[in-house]
Amino acid sequence: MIEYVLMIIIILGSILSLMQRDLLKAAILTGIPGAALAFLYQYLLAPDVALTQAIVGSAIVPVFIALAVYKTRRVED
Amino acid sequence: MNLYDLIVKRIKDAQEADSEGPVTNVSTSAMLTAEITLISSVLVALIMLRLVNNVLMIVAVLVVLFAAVLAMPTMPRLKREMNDSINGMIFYVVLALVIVIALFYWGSLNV
Amino acid sequence: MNLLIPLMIIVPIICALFLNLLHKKDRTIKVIAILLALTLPLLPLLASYGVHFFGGYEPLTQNPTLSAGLPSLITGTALNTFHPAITYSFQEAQKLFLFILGLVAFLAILVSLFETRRPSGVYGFMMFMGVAAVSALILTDDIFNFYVFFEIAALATVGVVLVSQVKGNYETALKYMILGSIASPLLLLGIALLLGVTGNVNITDIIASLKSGVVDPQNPVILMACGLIVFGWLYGSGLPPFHTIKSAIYSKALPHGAALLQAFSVFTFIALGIIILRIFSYLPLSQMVIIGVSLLAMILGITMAILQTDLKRMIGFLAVGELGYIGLGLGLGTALGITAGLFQAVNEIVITAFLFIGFGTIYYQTGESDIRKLGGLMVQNSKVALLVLLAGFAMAGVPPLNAFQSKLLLIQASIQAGLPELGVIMILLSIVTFMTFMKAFHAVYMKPRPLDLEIKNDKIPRVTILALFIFLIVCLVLGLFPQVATDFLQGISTSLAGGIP
Amino acid sequence: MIMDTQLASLFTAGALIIIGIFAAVFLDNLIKKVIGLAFIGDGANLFLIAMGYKPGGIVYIYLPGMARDWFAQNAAYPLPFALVLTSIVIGASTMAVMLGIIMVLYKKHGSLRASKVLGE
Repeated sequence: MIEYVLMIIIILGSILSLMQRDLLKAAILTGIPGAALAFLYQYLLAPDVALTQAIVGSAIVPVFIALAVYKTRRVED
Repeated sequence: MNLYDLIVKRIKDAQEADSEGPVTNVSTSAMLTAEITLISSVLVALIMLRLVNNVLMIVAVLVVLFAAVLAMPTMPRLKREMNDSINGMIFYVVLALVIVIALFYWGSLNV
Repeated sequence: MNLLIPLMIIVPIICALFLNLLHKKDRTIKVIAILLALTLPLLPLLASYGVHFFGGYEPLTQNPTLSAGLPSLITGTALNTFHPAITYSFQEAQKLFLFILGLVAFLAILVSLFETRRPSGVYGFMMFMGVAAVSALILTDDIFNFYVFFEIAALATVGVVLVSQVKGNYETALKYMILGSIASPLLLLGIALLLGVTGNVNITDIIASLKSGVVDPQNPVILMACGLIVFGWLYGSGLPPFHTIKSAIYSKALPHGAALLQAFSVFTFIALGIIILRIFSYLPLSQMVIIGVSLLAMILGITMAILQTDLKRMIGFLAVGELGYIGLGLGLGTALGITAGLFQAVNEIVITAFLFIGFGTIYYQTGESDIRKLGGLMVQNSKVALLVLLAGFAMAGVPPLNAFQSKLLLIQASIQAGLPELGVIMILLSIVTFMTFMKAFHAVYMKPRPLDLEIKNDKIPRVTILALFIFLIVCLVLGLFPQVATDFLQGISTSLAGGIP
Repeated sequence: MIMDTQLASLFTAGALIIIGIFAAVFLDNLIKKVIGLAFIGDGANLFLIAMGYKPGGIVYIYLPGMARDWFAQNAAYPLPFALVLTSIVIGASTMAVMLGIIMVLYKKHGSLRASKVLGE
């Protein structure tokens, strides 16, 4: 059951992050599908990939994007 | 006014509308060569349709020939279409993706 | 075990990392870089043919000690012949390709060391890294390994463009990366579909399971995988719709970088093209698509090349257009056609590198590549002008030079396969290619010199002229004795054509 | 349930890829484009993972005391998982390079709109 919830979170989270006008919010919301993907990998019997994805998808990628947003501009023009 | 002058005049008009640098002799003749190369190689390539059907080949060649003569300076348009803008590029990439997938998915079962 | 085979990838990677360590000791770096780059063409010549299994895991049939205690569930089935390791196979064709890649890389790096002021740094790193990645693309028999090095080659390409300091290079690099980020996950998706259906990433095993009927070859999932891999092929080699971005990439790199980058894309083209032919040759559609795309690339590339006003962009489009000749050879599917196509690939790499480095002297001298602002440079360096003219002759296919032999073979193959129209188109487009070249040549060397054109560097490095001479010698040798190259290609082309019913 | 887990994850992967392509085509902001491209990569990775999944199976770690045949029949297929590890890292590094270029271009053009920065 929980894996279906995770799939819905992934899809909705990705759409939500693309809909933000505030780019910093979009960057942080990118972490939601990333983390949900990590949990989904755990349910799909791939614990080692889940570990990597948890670090890359929910921490590194949002931080990179947030850094880029800090260095450029925060609100979409 | 013979056909050659007509074609050159239309190409010059199209280039002036494009207005990218002065229209020189070299650029006009380059445009003319490109135009003729495009039409002739497409026509020769269409002859390969004879492997499918002879009548289809003749019809296709005639249709393309007429279309090419009617829409004569296609090259400036083609050049404008193939610019370096990212949106145009992504559009063509996705279009090509759709065509390739559709071709392989539905095409191979019936060829 | 043949230790020289992995060395062909390890040596350039070590060069890339090691030369950056010695930053700021320019003279030492120059000498070491030249010596190490010289090993790139020598290694494939010295290595003997063979197969290398990384980690030493051979298939069970070849290793009796490992298979001794295993149950018959494993040894009695197809599992016995599967390749558990990443397999690199080094045969005659790979020897030729790697030698040519090494030669072009050596000359490009040599010229770049003398033309750029700072020999160490990111530029050399990216060039060596790209060479390592492309060598792996040629050698590998593992389709996922292929994908990894494909991505590395794309990143190296971007790197070469980023450090070139040509105007507009960042924009072009970003466009290339955005398009690449759409195309390469889709290539990965195609690999994933193949893996899901056959359970394997080794190409030999995939073919074995398709041939033996373990997997239904007409399975729609496999057809979809073929489509996606073909799409990745379009991206990797710069066929339409990617021809605009690929030619822009060439024009935004420095000339020696562009000479190497076009070699990368041609090798990606043949490596992935051979994989497509090997796996999917039972689909008649795959060959038709290869022919169609190649025709489109030839027509669009060459007609767009005439219209350009930027010298490097013009040669970039010509390089894309010439890819079409190789594709036609591969798409014909006969042994002669594939030999001719691969031979044309080798010739094209040499000739386009020749042209890029030859016209690169103009950029080196004036810092200008717009042909409307150039002219009258024949006086400055008539020797280089003569060499560039010979390169143009080679590209158009004038007899004693190499492209004549391969284009002749291609036309013969197309007539033999019952498609003489392709031969007609090839001749037509060769003429237009030559006209494009002459337009550039006239504009640069023969037109009266514009008043505001200033010469920044009067003297061309002697190394550049030496590199051009080496290219000319290769062109002449391959033109006079085409058997030198075609003998190496015979084996692979008969085995590829054998898959066609 | 209407769908089994494997099929549902394949559909999720397809949806992620389509969302990513949609973002790359229609969104004009460069950072949004990059986020969309990251989703395409995630979709391809999820696809590979779903290929290796075995309904009702166990994790592919061979513990002492397991029967060999039982393990061989029940474990998930580990090859795609090993591939995804590489692919995730490649995706992250590609994205980092793209964001770096975007920062440079922002300094030059003062805008993040793709049609302005990358047009013509």
